Amino acid sequence: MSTGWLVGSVVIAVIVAPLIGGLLRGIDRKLTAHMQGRIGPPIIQNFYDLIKLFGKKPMVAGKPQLVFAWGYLFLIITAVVFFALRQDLLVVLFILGFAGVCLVLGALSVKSPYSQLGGHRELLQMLAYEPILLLAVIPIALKTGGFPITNIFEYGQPLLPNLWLTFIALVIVLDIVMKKSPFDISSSEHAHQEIVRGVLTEYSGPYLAIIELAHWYELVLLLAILGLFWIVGSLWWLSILTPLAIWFILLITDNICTRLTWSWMVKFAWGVGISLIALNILVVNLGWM
Amino acid sequence: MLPEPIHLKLELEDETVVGVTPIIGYIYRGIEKAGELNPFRNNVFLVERICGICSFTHALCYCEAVEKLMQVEVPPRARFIRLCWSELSRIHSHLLWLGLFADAMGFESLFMQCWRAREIILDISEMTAGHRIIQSTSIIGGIRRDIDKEMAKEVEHKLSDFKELMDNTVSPTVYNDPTIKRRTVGKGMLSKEQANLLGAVGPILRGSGVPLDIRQTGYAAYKETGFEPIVESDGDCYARTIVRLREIYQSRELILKALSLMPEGDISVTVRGNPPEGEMIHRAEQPRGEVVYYIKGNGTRNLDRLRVRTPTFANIPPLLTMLPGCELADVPVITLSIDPCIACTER
Amino acid sequence: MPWMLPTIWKNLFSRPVTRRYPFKDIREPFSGYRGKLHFDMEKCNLCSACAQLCPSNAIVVDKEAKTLKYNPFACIYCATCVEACPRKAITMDTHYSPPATVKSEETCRP
Amino acid sequence: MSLEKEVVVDKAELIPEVQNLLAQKARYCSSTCLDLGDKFEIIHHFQLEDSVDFTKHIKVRINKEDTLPSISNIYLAATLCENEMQDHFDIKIIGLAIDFKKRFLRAKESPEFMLTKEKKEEVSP
Repeated sequence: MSTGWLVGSVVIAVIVAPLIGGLLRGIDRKLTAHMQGRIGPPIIQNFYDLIKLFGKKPMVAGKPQLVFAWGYLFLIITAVVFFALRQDLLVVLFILGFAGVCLVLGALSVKSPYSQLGGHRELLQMLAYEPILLLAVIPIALKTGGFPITNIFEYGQPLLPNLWLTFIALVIVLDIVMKKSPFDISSSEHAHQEIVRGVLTEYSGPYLAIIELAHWYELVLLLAILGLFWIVGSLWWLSILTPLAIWFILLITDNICTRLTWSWMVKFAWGVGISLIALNILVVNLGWM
Repeated sequence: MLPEPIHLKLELEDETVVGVTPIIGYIYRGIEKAGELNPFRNNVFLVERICGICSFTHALCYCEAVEKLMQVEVPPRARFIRLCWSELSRIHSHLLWLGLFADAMGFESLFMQCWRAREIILDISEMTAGHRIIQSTSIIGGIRRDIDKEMAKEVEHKLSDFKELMDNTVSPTVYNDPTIKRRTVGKGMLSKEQANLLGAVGPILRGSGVPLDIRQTGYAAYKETGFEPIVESDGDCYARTIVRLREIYQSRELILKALSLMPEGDISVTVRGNPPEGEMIHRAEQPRGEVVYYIKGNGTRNLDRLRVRTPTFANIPPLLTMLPGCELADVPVITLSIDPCIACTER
Repeated sequence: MPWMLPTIWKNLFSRPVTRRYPFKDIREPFSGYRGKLHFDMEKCNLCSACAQLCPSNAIVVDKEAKTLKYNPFACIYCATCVEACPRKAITMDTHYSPPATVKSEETCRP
Repeated sequence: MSLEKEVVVDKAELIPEVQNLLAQKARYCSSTCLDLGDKFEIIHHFQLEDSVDFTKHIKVRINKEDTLPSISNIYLAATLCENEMQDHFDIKIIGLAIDFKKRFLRAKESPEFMLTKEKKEEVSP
């Protein structure tokens, strides 16, 4: 690939990803509203919100908060750039993990009990999904012969038929990262529940906007990782449709169940997620798939 | 954290609650004192404003207390219509609560469906009484608006719409959903003995297996319509939810029964004079539990003392025993399971 | 979980039940709704029966100045005055009183 | 007209009487405090088990400066009502299970003695 092409794809990824992310969040709100029988906000409401938040007076509860907010955004953008450059998938996921740590540290750097509790829960949440995320790379690497994303492109046939167990495990991760019921334990969608907004409680104005923006990047990145499973062959368009379908299913799940507790989440994520991946590795190694 | 101005000072060990102190007093309005300064007839409008949800039952209880003290016989038709309104307020209060309860568990779509069903009931209130919640229709000596035959038919029609909506959306979810059960079953346990000793009232008491409901005393027209309290024996948050859900259906039946049994006649009698010297206790069953009105007249147009013991006031001690030992994530669920109304509590 | 599914699926493909309240599709209030108060000063003879009975003292009658002052923000819309008026000079329509940014009083003169 | 089934007791008899009710498994309902001018009258309302009618009102009269023994160690539910009385009437209640120290309903700057009667002529109707 030429350098020009690479630079182009990076620029597109950095600019287009938040647009898609914001739009998806807007559609999410609209669809959720319709499922509940409401009219809901306009689809571009989230952009309005973001612009308004950026226009507010910056206020932080302490310097570290500022650093961690920016750190969170930059690390996630870095992960997106790495992904666009088709670098090592493992590295992308590690950077994503670091970004998560930033969010937790930002929450723990203030004294508010809600923020603290949110931080603790976010940590537990990471404890629940990080192992799955990292383990999920292994069957992909086994199949394609290495960690770089380029390998997946060059593999020649779609991964999903062989690795659908891993795919399901990744869907669980996506649900946890999107903070949708039953996994919305570290920051609830609405500010009047349980721990107010958890990790986000103490952020306001532009810094809340930064975090929101980072969430959009994160959402698009994870959907793109899910898209990797179809990327090659004549069925490439499924690599766009499948993540969107999964995303829609997660919206429905959000609307048909309650928030559950963190202990249940860790048990479920580890129990189901890890065993799915382990089974997948076993199956791939034995050559049944 | 909660849609109510109560400050629960929790002592935590990790995420387990070990101690709790309630701090209230943020919205104290001195209504008991205001009740002594107001003329006794205007107090009806005052006590309606103690609570924005069970407003009608407050007015009903106050009116019946004063009527008992003044030995006024209310026309039977008025008693039946009072029953209808008080049951309507029960339905909408329970649905409001159920919605908030679902919301506390992060179940937003159930929350919306509950409030959607509640809208039908509020429409009935608006149609029959003129206002949605604070109706100002009960006065000393009777009521101010009649429900005529056509309106009764319309009410029945709307109630059947309501039942259909409940049957299709809210009830199956609450009865079956495993995630709701996971959050409520076995949480906030209160045994029968504890409930009795701590003076719990309303659905908390009945959720713990005590068949006690003030409607059994037969105030308003409950004697004519007949009444059996709804009891669940588990004593946890789920049992309280089921008690309330079943009461919604029961209230609907009671309204229909009252509308069909309603005798013709006047809806109010003129009450002259002032309350005589003497004291009177009257109780009514609010959506949240029993409300106790103590009034003392002194022969003038002002009351000597007006004391209101609201249901949440009685339910706070049980809450204090339910909370220790639970997880932090369960605190909103358990606290909401008593259906707290702090505006009532402080008056 | 699956028990909520039919509901949200149905909602997704049917029209929302909420309304854009102050702007569009406002439901007509029921005929018995107690809304805004109107004083017909042609009929009023300033007997101040309404002012005496008003639970929230929203009506003040000044016989000297021949005015009737009505404060819609103190009014609780209980319709006691409508029933009390011996000359039926007070009526209520079925509209909600509109929200306002300043609390104002109405002064009526016969 | 007075309350049915009311019992007027002395201050000293209050605690034994309430303990007696506890043995009968009565349910605590409410407490009311009245200002009689020179005295306070406190009524504790109880309901006997398996009956929906009020069955017992215990009345105690104390002088204004006197103290009142708390029943909240027998019935925890009474503690809120007693704290409220303490706020409203400035009665000294001994042995409260949870004592909010007259800051149960009132904030620091609220006026004191909310419900006590001032000695002035009642306005005749």
